[in-house]
Amino acid sequence: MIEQTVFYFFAGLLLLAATMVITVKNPVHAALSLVLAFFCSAAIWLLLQAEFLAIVLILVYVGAVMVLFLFVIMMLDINLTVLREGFSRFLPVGISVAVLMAVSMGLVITSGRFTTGGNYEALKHAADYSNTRELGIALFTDYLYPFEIAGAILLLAIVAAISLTLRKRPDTKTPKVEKQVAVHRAGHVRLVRMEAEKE
Amino acid sequence: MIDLTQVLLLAAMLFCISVAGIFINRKNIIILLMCIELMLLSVNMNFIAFAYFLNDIKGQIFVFFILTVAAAESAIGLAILSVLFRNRNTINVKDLDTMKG
Amino acid sequence: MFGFLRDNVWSPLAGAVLSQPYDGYAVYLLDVLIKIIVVVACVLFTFAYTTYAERKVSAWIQLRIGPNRVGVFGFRMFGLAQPVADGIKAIFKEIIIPTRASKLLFVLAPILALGPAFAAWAVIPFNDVMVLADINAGLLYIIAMTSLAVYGIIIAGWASNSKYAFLGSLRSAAQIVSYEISMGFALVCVLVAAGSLNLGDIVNAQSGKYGFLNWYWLPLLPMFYVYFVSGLAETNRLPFDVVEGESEIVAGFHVEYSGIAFATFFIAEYTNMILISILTSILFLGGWLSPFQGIPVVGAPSIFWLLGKTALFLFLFLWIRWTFPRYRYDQIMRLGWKVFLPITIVWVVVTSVMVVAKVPPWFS
Amino acid sequence: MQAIINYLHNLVPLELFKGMWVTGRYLFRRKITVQYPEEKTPQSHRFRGLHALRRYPNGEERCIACKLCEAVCPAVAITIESEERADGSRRTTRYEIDLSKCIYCGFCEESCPVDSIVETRHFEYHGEIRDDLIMTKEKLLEVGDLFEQQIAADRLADSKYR
Repeated sequence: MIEQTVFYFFAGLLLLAATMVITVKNPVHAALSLVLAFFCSAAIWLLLQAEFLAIVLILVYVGAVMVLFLFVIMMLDINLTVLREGFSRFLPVGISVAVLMAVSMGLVITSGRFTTGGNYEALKHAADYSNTRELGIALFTDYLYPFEIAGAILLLAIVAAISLTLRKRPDTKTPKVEKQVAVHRAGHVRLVRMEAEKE
Repeated sequence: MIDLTQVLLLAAMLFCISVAGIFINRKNIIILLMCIELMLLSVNMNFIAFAYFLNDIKGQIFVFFILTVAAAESAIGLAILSVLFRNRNTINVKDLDTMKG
Repeated sequence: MFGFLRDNVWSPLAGAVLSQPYDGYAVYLLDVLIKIIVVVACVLFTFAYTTYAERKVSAWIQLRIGPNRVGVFGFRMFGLAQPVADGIKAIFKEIIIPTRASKLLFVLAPILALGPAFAAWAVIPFNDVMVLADINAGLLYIIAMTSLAVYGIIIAGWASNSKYAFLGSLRSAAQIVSYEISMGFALVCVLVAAGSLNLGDIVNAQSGKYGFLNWYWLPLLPMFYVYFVSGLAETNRLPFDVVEGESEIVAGFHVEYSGIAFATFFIAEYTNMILISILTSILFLGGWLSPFQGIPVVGAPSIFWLLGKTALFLFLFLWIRWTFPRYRYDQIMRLGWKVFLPITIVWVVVTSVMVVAKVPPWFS
Repeated sequence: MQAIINYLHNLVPLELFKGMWVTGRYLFRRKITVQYPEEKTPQSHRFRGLHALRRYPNGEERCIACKLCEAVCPAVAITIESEERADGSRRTTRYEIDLSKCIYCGFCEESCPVDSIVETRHFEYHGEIRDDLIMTKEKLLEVGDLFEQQIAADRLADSKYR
């Protein structure tokens, strides 16, 4: 009963947040609604006993990706009125496509093929069950190569993102901190002994 | 008790909302990127639901990889976006038709 | 959902209140609620007296005396009632909302700063049994919660509709995300060494007959340093406080805040400070373990050891603040990306080698 | 090779520890704060505080309305109006110092030919409205009467340096 309530609460909030993402005027508000959506999904994932992925969703998406989104949105000086043009024109099309898809998907899902067979209690894990450990074991045995490929993709993404946005500006002067720190007296100061001269 | 059908319906609705979002926010690339994130989220929701109800950890492994790729995708997407804005001073899809014949 | 939590829960408080067997969600929730209130009250009390300590330490370093006036009924008591007076003042001041500010987000931002700071305390163990939620992915949860702290600052800066606040929030977004990475890698070293994400297990993995030589600060010395300095950067404390930068951008993200909203940011900052201190002592200094193994009374593990170590790091926070000048922004980025990140990645490999080779006394 | 040594040298925060050692020592030094209302720092007899108008020992006010102080005042804080008195001497009818303008430079004191306007050592005064901070002739004379002994003693002590 409690699980049911919690699930419906977060599901409703998730759908509300998703709707806000696509309808609010300001991209910053849209990004924050998306954050709320991620939170709600993380809560639902916790209900489905995927602790590790729920926390990783918060860590990676809310903690890093959405901060990046916000950073970019705030940094770019966007003309909002131009971007809002055509909102009402495309609204009926969008809604009708979405409703169509929802109805067809709903028909497929509720057709009775996707049920768990009612053996719900058997799904509960023991108290010492560690989702992280299970995931790690599967990841580093059966899925080692995909894991390595995922690492390579991330590296590629880092390199690509940096090489895309890096711009060399020859007119700016930046101090070379390493050289400043490495300065020693011996290389720069020479004590000279000079005899006093008379005019 | 939550049922598999409920979670699948939730994910389907989420997916439809994000599709509608792509339709009605055709001009704004940032919102488009966010809609793609929402789509991936709904797909992940399905995988997690199946992993739980079929008692198979492999579904979660898939989510792990989807998260990785999606993070990479959004990083590169935002990088392209900021380069675009720097060069063209706009993020309106309508203005990005340089290659039109 | 609550099943795996309920079985791992520490419950004498609810037992004392209810004096009946432990069943049903209502009793369980009441029990958790009481514990949350106790932990939050303790953290808030520590926050209050950390502000007092900050003013005292800064005064002593500058040859002054510091707050020594506010007392109770004419007894000055070294100004110990100062935090109470400050709190009353903050509560009764007006909250000024700037024109054309985003009202909802402006009010929401301090709460968003405070929330994660307190949420992270859920998995902090105070000794073997005293922990709110003894979850297996504790360390992961901590990383996730500390990564959320940036939202309060970003939203505050953006919602204020003020250019100084906005500059502060942009700086903070870049700075916190950068240091997040080296902080995460430092924690990866710890979890590789301990073989667990549970904070209690991490502490227990550090016990041994050599006392403080068994703790992880020795094999993970560079990580210990990196973690603490990244903690300084994460909490926007000096020398990394470009986010506030009084001399450049007035007060950064909280220029426009006043009254209790401003105080809320302060509570969040100090709570994060206390959190980083207690985490450093748990992860690298053996938490509640005693540094003297084998000696009768002082050798026993106790919560007082943990509190003592935390107080030590808190003092270090203050000491560092009143010693060093502010870093320049590009230097902060250089330190994070070009110095800390390589060290941490190298040390992950070193730690793994040490674990595989079973280097005594830590990994045997 | 040198680069590697420098890099490793950077990693050891020796300078930071030196800095913290300095502040750490200051932490335990004797504090030099003066607890103000109970303790006060010694004052010079040239201290420039609240203004006062003095009188001669027979009770006659010293000021002859020469307006030198008004002229010399860099902050234009002094306003003087004068008339001839019944006995033919020139005296002020209005002598005001606006304390919110005054910068306490002491030029009025220096310029006064009859040692009438002086600055006392008194500095703990306040006003609750702005008018409180405009010192009228009556108030100034009152202050002068109050501190006459100290003012005279200070002038005497300072006389050998003038």
